Amino acid sequence: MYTHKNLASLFKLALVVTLISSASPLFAAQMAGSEKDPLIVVQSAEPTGLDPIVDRSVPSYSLTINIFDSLLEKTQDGRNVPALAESYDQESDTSWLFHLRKGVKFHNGEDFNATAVKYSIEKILDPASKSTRARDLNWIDKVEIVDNYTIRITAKRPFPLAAHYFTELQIVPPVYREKVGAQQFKLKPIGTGAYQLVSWDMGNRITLKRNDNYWKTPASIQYVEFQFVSSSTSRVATLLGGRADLITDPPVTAQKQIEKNRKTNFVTATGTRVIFVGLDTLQDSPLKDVRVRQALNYAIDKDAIIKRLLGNSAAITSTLLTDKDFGFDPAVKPYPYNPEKAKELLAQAGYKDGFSITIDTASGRYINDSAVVQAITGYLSKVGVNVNINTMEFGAYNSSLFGHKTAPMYFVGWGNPVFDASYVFNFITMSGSLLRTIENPAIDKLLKDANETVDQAKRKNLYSQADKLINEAAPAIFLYKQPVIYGMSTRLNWSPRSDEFLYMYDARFIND
Amino acid sequence: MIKFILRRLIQSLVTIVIIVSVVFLVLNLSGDPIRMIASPTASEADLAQLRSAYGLDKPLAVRYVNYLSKVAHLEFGESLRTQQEALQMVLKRLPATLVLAFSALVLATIVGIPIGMLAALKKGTSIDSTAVLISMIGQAMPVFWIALLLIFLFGVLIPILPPSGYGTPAHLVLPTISLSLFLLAGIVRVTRSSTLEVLSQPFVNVLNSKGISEHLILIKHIFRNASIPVLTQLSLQMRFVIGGSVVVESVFGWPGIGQLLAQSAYGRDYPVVIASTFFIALFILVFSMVLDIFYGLIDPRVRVWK
Amino acid sequence: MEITKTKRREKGYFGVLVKHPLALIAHIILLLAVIAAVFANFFPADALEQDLMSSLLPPTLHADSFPGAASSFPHILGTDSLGRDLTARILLAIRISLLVSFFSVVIAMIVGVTLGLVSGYIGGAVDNVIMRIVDALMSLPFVVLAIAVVAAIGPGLINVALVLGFTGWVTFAKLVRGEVLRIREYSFIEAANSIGCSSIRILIKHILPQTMGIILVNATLTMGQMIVSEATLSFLGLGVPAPTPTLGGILADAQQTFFAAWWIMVFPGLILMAIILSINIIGDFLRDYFDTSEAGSR
Amino acid sequence: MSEQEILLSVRNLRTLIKTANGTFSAVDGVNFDLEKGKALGIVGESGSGKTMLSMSILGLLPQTARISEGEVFLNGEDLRTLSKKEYKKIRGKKIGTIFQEPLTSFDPLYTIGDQIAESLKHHCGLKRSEARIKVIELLETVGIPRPESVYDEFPFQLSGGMRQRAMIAMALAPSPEIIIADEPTTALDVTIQAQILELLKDLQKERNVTVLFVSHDLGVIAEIVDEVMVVYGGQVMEHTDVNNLFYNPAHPYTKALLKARPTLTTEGKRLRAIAGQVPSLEARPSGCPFHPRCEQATEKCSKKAPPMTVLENSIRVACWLYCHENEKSGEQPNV
Amino acid sequence: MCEEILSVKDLKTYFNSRTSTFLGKSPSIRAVDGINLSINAGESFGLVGESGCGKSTTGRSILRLIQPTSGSINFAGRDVMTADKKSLRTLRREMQMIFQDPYSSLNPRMRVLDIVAEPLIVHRLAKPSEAATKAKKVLDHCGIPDGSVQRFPREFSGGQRQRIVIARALVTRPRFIVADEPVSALDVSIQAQILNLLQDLRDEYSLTYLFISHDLAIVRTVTNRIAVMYLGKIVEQADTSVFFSGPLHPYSRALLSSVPRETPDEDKKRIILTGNIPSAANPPKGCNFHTRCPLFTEKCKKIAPELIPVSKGHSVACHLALKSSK
Repeated sequence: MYTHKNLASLFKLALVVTLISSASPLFAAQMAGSEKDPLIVVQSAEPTGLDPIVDRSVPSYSLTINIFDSLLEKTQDGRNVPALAESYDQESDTSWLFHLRKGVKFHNGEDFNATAVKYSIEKILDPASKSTRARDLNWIDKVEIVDNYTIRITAKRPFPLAAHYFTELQIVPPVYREKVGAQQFKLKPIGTGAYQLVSWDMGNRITLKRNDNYWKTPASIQYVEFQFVSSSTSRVATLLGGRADLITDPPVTAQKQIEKNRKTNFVTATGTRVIFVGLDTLQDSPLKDVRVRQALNYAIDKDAIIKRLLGNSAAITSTLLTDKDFGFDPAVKPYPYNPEKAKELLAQAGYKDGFSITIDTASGRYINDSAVVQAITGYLSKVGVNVNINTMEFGAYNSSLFGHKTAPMYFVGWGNPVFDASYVFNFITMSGSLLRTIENPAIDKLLKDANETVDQAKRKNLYSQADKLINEAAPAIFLYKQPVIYGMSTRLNWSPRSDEFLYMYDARFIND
Repeated sequence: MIKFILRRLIQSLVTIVIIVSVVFLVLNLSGDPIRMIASPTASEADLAQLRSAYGLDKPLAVRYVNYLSKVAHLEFGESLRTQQEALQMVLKRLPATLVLAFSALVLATIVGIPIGMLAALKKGTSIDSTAVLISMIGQAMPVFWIALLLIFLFGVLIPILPPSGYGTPAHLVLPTISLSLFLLAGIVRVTRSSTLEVLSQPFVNVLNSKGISEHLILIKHIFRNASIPVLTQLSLQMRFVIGGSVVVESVFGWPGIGQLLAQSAYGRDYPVVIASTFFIALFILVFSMVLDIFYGLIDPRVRVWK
Repeated sequence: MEITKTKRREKGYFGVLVKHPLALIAHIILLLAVIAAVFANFFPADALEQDLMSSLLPPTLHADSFPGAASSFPHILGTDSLGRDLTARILLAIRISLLVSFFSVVIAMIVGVTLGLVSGYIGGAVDNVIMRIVDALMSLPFVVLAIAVVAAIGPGLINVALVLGFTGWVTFAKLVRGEVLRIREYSFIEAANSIGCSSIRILIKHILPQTMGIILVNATLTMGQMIVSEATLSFLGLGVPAPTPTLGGILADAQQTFFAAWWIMVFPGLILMAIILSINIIGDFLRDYFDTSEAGSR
Repeated sequence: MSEQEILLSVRNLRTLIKTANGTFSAVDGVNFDLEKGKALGIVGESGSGKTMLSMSILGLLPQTARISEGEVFLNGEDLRTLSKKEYKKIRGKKIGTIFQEPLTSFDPLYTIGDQIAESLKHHCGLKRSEARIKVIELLETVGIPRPESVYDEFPFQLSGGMRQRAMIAMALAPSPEIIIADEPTTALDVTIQAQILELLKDLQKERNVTVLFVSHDLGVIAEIVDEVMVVYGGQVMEHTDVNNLFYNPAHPYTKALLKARPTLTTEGKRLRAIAGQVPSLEARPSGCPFHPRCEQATEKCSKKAPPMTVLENSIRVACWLYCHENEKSGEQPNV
Repeated sequence: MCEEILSVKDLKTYFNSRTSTFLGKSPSIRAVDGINLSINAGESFGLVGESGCGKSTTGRSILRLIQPTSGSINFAGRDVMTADKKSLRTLRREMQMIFQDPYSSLNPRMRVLDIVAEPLIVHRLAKPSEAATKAKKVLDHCGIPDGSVQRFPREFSGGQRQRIVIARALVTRPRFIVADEPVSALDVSIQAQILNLLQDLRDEYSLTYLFISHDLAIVRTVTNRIAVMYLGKIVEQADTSVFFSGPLHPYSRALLSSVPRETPDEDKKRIILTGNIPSAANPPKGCNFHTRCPLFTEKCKKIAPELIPVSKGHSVACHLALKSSK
């Protein structure tokens, strides 16, 4: 055994040496990229893998959404429409019967059928997959194949958001995936989607080719190339130099420059991500007093922040919901900018001379976040609240955030791909939720009831009440809904999605 | 010579062990990597399960010993973020960094050595002071600043060069220049001072007294003698080159080991951080050993004696 | 910049300095930087006072041309994205950058010099262990180590100084060790031994003072490097946290406004460069001034 | 003297050195003639300008130094009018040089043979193989054992004595007319020094080479030269036959120097020390450079440098003691 | 009348060669290889030899500035070899050293007065103020005037520096001084000043010198007894006058004959030694000198000769010299 191990390591060493000495893959990428006129997308981060069973970060999903299809599909405006499932019947509160599209094939010719759906769901739930999505689907009780193209999915309890999760349930080819193994599948995924993977040049680019046998009309653009550049300056420069068609996360201040260029446009769309400052009332701090929390909300000029730091394209939020979310109540109004009122409230709470407090944040995660946090602290200092910024590396920030070890204030953005109040309130404003804010029995009760109500009108009403209470209790400094922004070349016709995913099926070159 | 190489090998081994230990220690001081990879909605039980799946639940000492023996077998494990073999990830990124580092090195050397020698030969003239001043400016500019200015100049103002990406020689130009400026400055200065040092040696006087032509003295004697400290400088500077490549690769989206390291360090992706650090250190050590052998080829005192 | 010993003997530091225009300019620039650092508070605009309505104003000399400005003083170098006066921020940044680099150099110096002295004077196994660690750290890029350490202990003014200090000591240790080995060979050390000086006395009284020159030179040059390193850390988001400005931090933030406000990228960059350049020139000047081969020369 | 052919002639040579504190003459109006086949010793203490003098003749002054006036004739050719290239040719073919430090005088990176062959290839147009044969011959001539293998050895592999022998071989390689030896034995042990001196003497006899021998050691000088020039403070104090130097010294400095040195016959005796210090280049006194240390100095000595006076036995001395007002002062070139 | 002040028996000092101790055994260098010396109070004992013969190492070993490998050293009835740190310090008050290179033997960053006063302070022989007075006095004796004692060494010429070195050695009033090539770095005209000073001080301070030099002429001038070293061993020892009138060992003879003549017409029969001094790391078998000896026999190749007295106070280590003297 020992010798075997030694041999193995020797072999590895030899491998290393050959790799270093040959360094042949050096300019090989050039050939792959020389396909005629690809659509070039420059993304800020590279996917960690392309297996929808395990990889579910935004950078990964932006690619897999092009390679894979789900049972249902989410439209621009958030409606769920059939995709790989031609239709479905909700048999009960906890049971769905899907009728699958026939004649759909994976890129390698493997048939799409009920087995593939069952496999795709069960693999996520299989602990051996170590999938981080397991918890997202843990409401599913069982998946039954009715016939080759019919499948029944049963839930453990009524689950109002189920349809949303079916839009995110990308279907993988079981035969192929089992054959190459999960490790390889991440790198060489095969789906039924509009595009198929040509090559993945690690750290550099992923090239996709149109699936000409797509079950819908094939996409307009033949090749799409995703490149990965973390520096926003480089991305913008690449766009301005005409070397990219679409870039993600351009700095808002680059808007003018991008618009000035005849060949590029600055594109904005409403997003789903709300930005707020979480206020942890469970630890000992002046924030325990609701008047202080309200004062903080009054103290910040959100208009100015949006205008100056977000390219004027964000929308003020009254709580943590946006107008697109189920449960949003337009009657609940955002806190206006009123520093006098803020001071008054602080004085009432006994902090006439203000106080000092710390805010935790990670930088580079949300649009212009570092400047926004500084602006917030600047406003707070004007009403006497002295805020000390503790910027953390994102990993550490995340641990302390979910480990409930943050400072009393923490700067967060919360995306709501489900467009449902539950996806926000359940995780943020409920007792014992993921983020620590308040523990308010009245709010808890409303939220719990809503969770188990399938009747949409009743649910809506419950959330409406909760929204109002949350606004008053101010478990956060409510800020704004972050837009989705891109830099785009004028030759490209494509509309951004509010869920931030780069779905290129609709994209067209204007002169084509 | 063989003894010498053997000795260097063992020294390098010790160095590598120290490095991987330092990295292990430092990484274990920091936050919980599982939080990074787990879904934000994961429960404590899920986390515990993941932790044990990645062997992060054992005591530090046990992990250290396991870790050392695994590193010794080049088993770095799977990346926590991508679930791929860390070794493979690093090896895939290695060529890009090598290309960048070597082109920066070559550029800095072929430009720096002649300038340095010229400055020394024209010591005290305006050529000399200009060369020295420029080299000092090169050392005074942070790499990222140079990179950003270059991007603005050649990517935006006069968009003749790609400001990001990898693949064609054109992509190599801006990163190479950004990375080589600091190195170039160092090489100019070392070449200058070592040339001056050689010029002050009596044997140069002897060569002159023999009536050997200046050309021959310069190429055959001064250059060869002066290149010895430059080699030493190169081996010392390699770590700055690799360090600089972390920044340069991030700015230019260069798919090298430096960018991978930065990303993995942020993501607390232990196996990848360890594997990349290991290979960076290995590369620097191999590089300095190759230079040492070069050194032996140039200098008979090293070659014959040891 | 050769300085003969006779000259130094007769004219003293400033006498020599005035003869070297480049070094003189460098001293003046550094002096100005120090003055800026010390008196940053007296600048009429507040480095932390934000006014979003005046964000990203270009450099101007007109004080009253922008209604709503936080102060009536002109934004000579413009404002940043929060409408903070860039001049005030740069002045404060100079202070922070100098402080951080100064303290990190002090830490590096204390650790490095001590270990270098011990290593060089005691020799043997102690020397071997210390030098192996030095070698190891020397083959690890600074950024790599710094990323790992900062990621572990978190950013912050003191942490950054600590990280820089504890990664910067190796050059001191190596240098001082080399010097100790060299100085040990001089007969005045043997003389000290022969008149009955203890090892500690020899180390402190006879060896250390000889290395002061080279330590000072290295400290100066290291300080320049530390400023760059701090800037690099800031660039990578691991530097001194906002809103406290450092030169590197301002530059890192300037990326966000790169295409809208050239001044935020250019001015602090130039000032950073000027300071580092000056420090390096002063380091070179000191190197010549102290002429380390002194003890053996005739 | 005059029937002999004069090989090297130096006229009123003055060499200036620029230091941080100003410009100083390192060599201050030196005149001499050297006949073919003779050996001239230049003796002086450190800082006396003796090395500067030999470097001025070789045209190998450091960047900070330059000859400000005077002429150097080799075989009647004024070397100072030559171009750099022509001077190089002269140095390579007609002048051989031996320096003090045999280790640093060789390029450490090339073999001994390579370095000796270099000038042969360069100036005599020999091919590699021819040069090798010639070099091995030369190495044999200078008494290096197993010359074939020494050819391929590096300078650091040889002992000091061997290196100095190799240096001599290198100087002899192009069969020069004159050899300038600057302290060739100073760095060597006494037994090795004896070997080298013996070798030089033999070579000089055999090959009838002219030698300019620079040394601080009167004993070494006594071994090898025919005439001696004593220099102090950049000036010639006395130029005399070697016998006269020891038995009939004229200049007070020469006298004092002879008395001050310990010899094998001075057991237990107190030495007659010369008071004071050798002046540095920058602190040379005006007038006669030796006057502050001279027991016989008068006020005149501090004001004006004495001219060279020719005494009987063709002893030439620069001292006011021998120079009377009515006598013709100044140099009398004996051409 | 002549009281023995220093007695050295079978002193050996070996060094490990500096090259790799990592792979393979490194040869030890036998710098001093079994030396016996007896020096009487008031004597000036010369130790002569060429570079690398171990004469300096002998001097340093006697002061234990270098740790000897074995042997015994007895100074004025006290055992130097086994002295602990504390008693060694006391001993060093009485045993001092003068160094060859006056440029490197003075701490360039200390003022002359501090340099000379330091031994007094280290040995707690005087309070700082007293120490300064004492130091000034000694400096004055050595020819450094009061007015310049606050200067730094670099402001002095070589000869003056050597005076400072001497003053430092004398300030603790030692009885025994090892002078290691004290004038070889100096110009001829300065050498005489220092040699005279050393002689004057010897009388004034009743000193005993171990005078180490490569220069036979100097040794002749200042010593009254002499030992010649070759490759770590003493080959001949005699009264100076006896030695110079007729050295017995072939090496001594060669050495003496190698000294450049004093005058041009001195008729001198040269014994030119062939070859080089062998390495002390790998000395020849038998007599160390046999590889270069013009007279060597088979016996010399095998058996190392002992240092044997041939007449009163004159010993020699040579198989042949013994025969010829008999």
